[in-house]
Amino acid sequence: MLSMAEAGTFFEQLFFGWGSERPGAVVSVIYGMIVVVVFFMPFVSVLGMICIWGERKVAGHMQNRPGPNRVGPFGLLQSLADGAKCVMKEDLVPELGDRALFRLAPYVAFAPVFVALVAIPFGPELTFERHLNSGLFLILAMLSVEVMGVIIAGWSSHNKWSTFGAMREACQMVSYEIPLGLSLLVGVMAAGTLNVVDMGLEQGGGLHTWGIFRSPFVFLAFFVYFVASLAANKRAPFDLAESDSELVAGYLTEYSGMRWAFFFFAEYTAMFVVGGIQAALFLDPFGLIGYYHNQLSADPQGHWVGMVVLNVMAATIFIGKAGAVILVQMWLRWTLPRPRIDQVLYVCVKVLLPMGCVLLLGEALWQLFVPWRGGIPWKDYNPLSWGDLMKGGTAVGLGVQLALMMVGVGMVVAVVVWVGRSALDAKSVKKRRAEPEAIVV
Amino acid sequence: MPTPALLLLIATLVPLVSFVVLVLLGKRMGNPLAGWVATGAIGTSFALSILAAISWLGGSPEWGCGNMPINVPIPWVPTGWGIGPQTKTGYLDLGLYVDSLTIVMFSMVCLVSLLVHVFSIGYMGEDKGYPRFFTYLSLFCFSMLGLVVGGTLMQLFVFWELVGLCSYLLIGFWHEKKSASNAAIKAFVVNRIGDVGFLIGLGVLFYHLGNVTLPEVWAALDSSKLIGSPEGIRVAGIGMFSVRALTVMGVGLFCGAIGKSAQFPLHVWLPDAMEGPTPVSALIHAATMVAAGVYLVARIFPILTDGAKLVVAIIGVTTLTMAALIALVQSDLKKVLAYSTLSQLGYMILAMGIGSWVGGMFHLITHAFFKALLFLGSGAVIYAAHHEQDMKEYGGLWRKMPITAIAFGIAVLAITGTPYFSGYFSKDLIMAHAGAFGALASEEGRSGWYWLLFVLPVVIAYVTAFYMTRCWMLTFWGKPRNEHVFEHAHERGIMWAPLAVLAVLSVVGGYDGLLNVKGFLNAAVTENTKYVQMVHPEGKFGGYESAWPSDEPGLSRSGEDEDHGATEVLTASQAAHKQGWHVMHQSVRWAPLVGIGMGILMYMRGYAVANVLMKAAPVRWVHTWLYRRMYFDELYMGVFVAITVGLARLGAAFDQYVIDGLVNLAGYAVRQLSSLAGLCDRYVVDGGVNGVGAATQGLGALVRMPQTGRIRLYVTVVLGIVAIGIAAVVVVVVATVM
Amino acid sequence: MVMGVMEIGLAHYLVLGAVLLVCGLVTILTKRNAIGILIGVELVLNAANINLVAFNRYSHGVSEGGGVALAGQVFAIFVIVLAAAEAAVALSIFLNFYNNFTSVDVEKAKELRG
Amino acid sequence: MMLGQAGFPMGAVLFYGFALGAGLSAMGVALSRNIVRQAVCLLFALASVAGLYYLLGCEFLAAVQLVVYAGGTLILIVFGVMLTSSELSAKFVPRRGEVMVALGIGAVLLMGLIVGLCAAAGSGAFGDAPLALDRDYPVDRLGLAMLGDYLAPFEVVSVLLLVVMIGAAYLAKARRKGQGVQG
Repeated sequence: MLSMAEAGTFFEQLFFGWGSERPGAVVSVIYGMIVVVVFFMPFVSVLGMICIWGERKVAGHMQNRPGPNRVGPFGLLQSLADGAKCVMKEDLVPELGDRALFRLAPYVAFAPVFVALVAIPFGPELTFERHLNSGLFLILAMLSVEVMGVIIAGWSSHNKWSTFGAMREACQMVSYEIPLGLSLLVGVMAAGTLNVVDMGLEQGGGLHTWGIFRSPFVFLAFFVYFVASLAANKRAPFDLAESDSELVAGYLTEYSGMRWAFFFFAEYTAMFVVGGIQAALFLDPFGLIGYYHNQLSADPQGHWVGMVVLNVMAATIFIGKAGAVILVQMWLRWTLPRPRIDQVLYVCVKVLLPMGCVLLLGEALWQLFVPWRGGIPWKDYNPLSWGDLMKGGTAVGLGVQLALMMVGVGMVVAVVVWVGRSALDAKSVKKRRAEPEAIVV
Repeated sequence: MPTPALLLLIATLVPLVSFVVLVLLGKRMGNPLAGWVATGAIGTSFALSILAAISWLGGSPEWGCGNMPINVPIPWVPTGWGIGPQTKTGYLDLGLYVDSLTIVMFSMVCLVSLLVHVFSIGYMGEDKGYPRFFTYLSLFCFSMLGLVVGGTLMQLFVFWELVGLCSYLLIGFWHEKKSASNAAIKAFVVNRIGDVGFLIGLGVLFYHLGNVTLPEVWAALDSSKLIGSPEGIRVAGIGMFSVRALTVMGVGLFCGAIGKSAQFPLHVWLPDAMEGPTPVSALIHAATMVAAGVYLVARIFPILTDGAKLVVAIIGVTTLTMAALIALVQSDLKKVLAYSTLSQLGYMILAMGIGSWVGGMFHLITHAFFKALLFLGSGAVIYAAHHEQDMKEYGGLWRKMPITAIAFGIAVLAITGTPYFSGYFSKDLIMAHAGAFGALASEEGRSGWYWLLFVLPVVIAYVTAFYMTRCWMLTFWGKPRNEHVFEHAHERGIMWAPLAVLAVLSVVGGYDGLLNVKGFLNAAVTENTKYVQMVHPEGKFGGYESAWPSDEPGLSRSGEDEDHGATEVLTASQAAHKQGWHVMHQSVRWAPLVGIGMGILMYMRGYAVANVLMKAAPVRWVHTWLYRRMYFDELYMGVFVAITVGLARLGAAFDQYVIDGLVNLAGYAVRQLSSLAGLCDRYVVDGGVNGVGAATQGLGALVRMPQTGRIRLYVTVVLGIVAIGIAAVVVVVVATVM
Repeated sequence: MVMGVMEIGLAHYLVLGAVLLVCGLVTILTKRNAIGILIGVELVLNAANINLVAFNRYSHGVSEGGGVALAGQVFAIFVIVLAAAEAAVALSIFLNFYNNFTSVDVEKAKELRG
Repeated sequence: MMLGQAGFPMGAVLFYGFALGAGLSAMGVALSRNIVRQAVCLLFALASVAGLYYLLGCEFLAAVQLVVYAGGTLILIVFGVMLTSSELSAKFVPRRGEVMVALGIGAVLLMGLIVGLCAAAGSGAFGDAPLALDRDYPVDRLGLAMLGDYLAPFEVVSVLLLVVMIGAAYLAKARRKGQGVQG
């Protein structure tokens, strides 16, 4: 009954059931539109709103102020209010600029990112195209097209700040594509597939089977990718295209209203997309869901309700992990100062690029010589049995996985402890300010 | 790789590491440190070799004799060609081969090297080439150890050449001395002559067999298969291997041993090699490298034909006789020792030739100990005597250097075969087997001359005792003949400590119960036989069958064997064996006593008695003949060198008159021809070229007109033509279709 | 031949390729801006690529290993890569040209006139 | 791909959509006088062609087209435009005669090609095989082909890329030297 491999996407099945007859064309088109309208549009809007709210909240807390807190509970509806304001704002178009291109630019910037969502794996079935065998690469392609919108925007504004911003963006984007792609290749090489869903399903099994812990090279590639993705997304500290202290607002200078908002939707969606890639490739997007999913798929008695539940759970885990990455991106934005453009390019060409090359080579050799141990402890193998552990000569691979896992967990714990301590500290400082101790002379 | 082989491999590589380190940093390390680095390296090797021996002895006991040999061939040069009858594997291999013999040799080399290193730290202390010396020593240790663990003849050859190189470098260590650099060159060249023979033998072997791994070679060319098949050996998959080819091959390989072990025709380099520093003489030219020739013969023993063995034996007996006689009269301390070394090597080679495999190798080991001791002792003396080597300047040194004198004396006792010293066991074994060989020849009705192979060694045993005693007496006994030397003489701890160790070894080296060298060697025979039998079960392996048993008949330790012997009827060879031991006991028993006694009597008062004897003319003549080393150098100089130089002069003359004349003639002819061609060029060719140039210019002016330099015009024209062409084609096609 | 309007066959792709080719050629012929010409060249290359891929996909070729033949796609990738290389070199040449003539008008580049 | 299997020729609709996009964009490239608009038109043409690749089942190629062409080459071109136009909106107007000749050549070529194609299609030279649809796109086989059958061209291309990189860097450096303080 649940022959998922034969059937189409989850959405199709959701609409048309699991029967063998295929829907007609008109229905198909309508269905596609409905999926986009019902699922992706709201998703993107909500995502953008939550991200904007989150960013402002993060910024506020990092600067020791509350952030948005008036509109709605915790200021949650602040984004909605902002949106309303944007819609109502006058839509200005510069007189001397290329008016047609000026109008076109936000859509050019937004559309590719939106298309990239097609391949994002929300769940084992919960993705628009399950069988996209070069899905990861397609996402990358879409992200690389996005920059064209920024360039058009900058040029058509007929404004020197905008043009500078666009040039910087072009420069930065073209350069950072390379380490981005290289570091992704390292992860892909470890996963052995470009299919985003497959690579997610393969990672399930425990903390040590996460993609990032597969080998030291993937572990480093994770960070290379993170830095490169920040730059490719023109996120701080690499936000030179819109650096407000130098270029007013860069390519955004002449924009206002809804067009301006579109750029922001594009940016936050792109953040989600790169975060999603990171989660899918490195951070085990589905947790243990993959294991149960495989069991349910193989079980002839399995019920589709179980599949729906699993997919929803997977989506929750995935969005949570991508959200964590986004949170780190925000955190960095409000922490690090902005480098000069030559420093940015130096980091790309002389640091990240060689690192990427070395990691690629290292991972290739690692793949050749060190067997990988996947699977779930106590299910696929008994971790307490030495013979079982050593089966297939995986001791080295497993040992490295575990060691890297400890390093990773240690880092996260350290950060959490550090942040927690600072938070407590801040509270005590606040308290001290509120009730100053008596000065004893 | 099994543990012993791995340990030995590491032990081999340690000196190489030390060599590299010393090459790079030796000069910076300076005087004491460089030596200690090299010593540490060889000490590590020694420790590893002991570990290897322990792990070897602790191996599986099911073979009775200890272990299975470890054979680790390493494919090196693929030579899968089609020439030759057939190639078996098509690889020229390197590799390791570890059996009991390897273990013993390896430990011995490591131990002697270690002691020589320690000694050298003292001996070379004031030399400015100190780091370089230890660099070479490390390289030598690596090479020698590599040779000992070598599992294929190819590896043996490679390291063979390496030790030759080290020998060259170390003989010429004081290259600013003309005699030293001459000696180095001489050693190198003479060795090359032998090595050519080795290479020829190796070539014959590889050509026929396509394999150089020791067990494979043994199995394929097992000499026992020759018995009853006079035309040769049939090797599976290869065809007939004729007796002549086998003998040529065996003698060729033996030529290498002749060169390296300085046997009779090529012995001239070894005495000259004494120009090198004395520790080098002890290590290379007494204990290890020169013994490598014997080692090689031991390794190829199973494939030597009777003819080849006879050659070996004759070379050996010639050398031992000749060298001992020359040693009688030399006055340079190191020269005496060098000729004594030659003589002892002759014993070993003779042993190999007459089938005393165990005896030869046994003597190699014991000889290494006492000869290293003798050389180190002489080194101590020379060091004490301001690098004075002539015994005429010594005398009475025992008062100044008692430890050295005692150690040297022990070594003398050992080499003379005094009972219960190490040389006694090994030398007697060889001579017993020589007697057995003679007896066997008599029984088989062959010529009585075979007995010479027994008689000469026995006589030389007496001579040996005499000249070694002479050496000791002249050096240590009597009155000091040079007060200056005597005053200066002293001893140093770092130099007599190795002597002491070696002295102990010289005493105990021969006992079965202590080092059990003989046991190891017997085990080597058994286990190699069993190993080849296991790898090639198709035929019975009898490569070592022509070797005599090492134990005296009737003295067998196991009572069961004795019972068997009692009831059994003796075969011809058993009877010969028994007789050999018998005649040996009869003849050699008094050699140490007689020789030493005569030596003491004669040299009690220094040169006094000798000088009296020299007054008789025949004695003087013989003395001069022997003192000039039987005029071998002059002979070689007069024959080979003169021929070479003459040929070279002839070539030069031919070059000067014939070749140069032709060249000059050709030059003249070319000049005349070219002046003719010049005329032709000026009028015919130039005219044509100028005409073409003018024509080209005119054409160019015409062609440059449409070339506007505008790229778009070009593209337009090209595309226009294409468009017109396509339009034409379409029109034609449509027209024909319609 | 069964090739209706609604059934896409090889010829459709080839016609599209022809259209792109001609557009590229016209671009090359009419533009005086060197970069414009470069853009035209890219169009021409794309037209070629469409043909390569379409032939590859419609020819149902089977490679030696038994899988689907990939020659067309592989060479399309090569074309794309070479186009990138060509663009890089061309642009650096244009920059030099611009440096010498302060313009990228190809009409000014006629120093090679014979 | 999914939709191509439906009863209704969804593939055809998409094909016409993409083809129309590509064709119109190409015409825009040919007819536009503004170099930046040309570049934008080229972007749409490239994206449409990528869509066509996707329709043809070559999703990897589509991604390559977008990454390398749209994301790399095109940005390089725009970069060149911005570096070389002393006045951003400068236009080099071609002569009317040239335009006419070009359009004439283009029309003849187009007609010739289309007539030839129609003739070839009419004679069944292309066969009537439908599109071969693989569900699982063979990225792995593509990679193996690149490093297997086509290793030699692959290596040659990589060497060429290296040469181009060095050459472009050299040329760009020469420019800076010539320009001196002016830039």
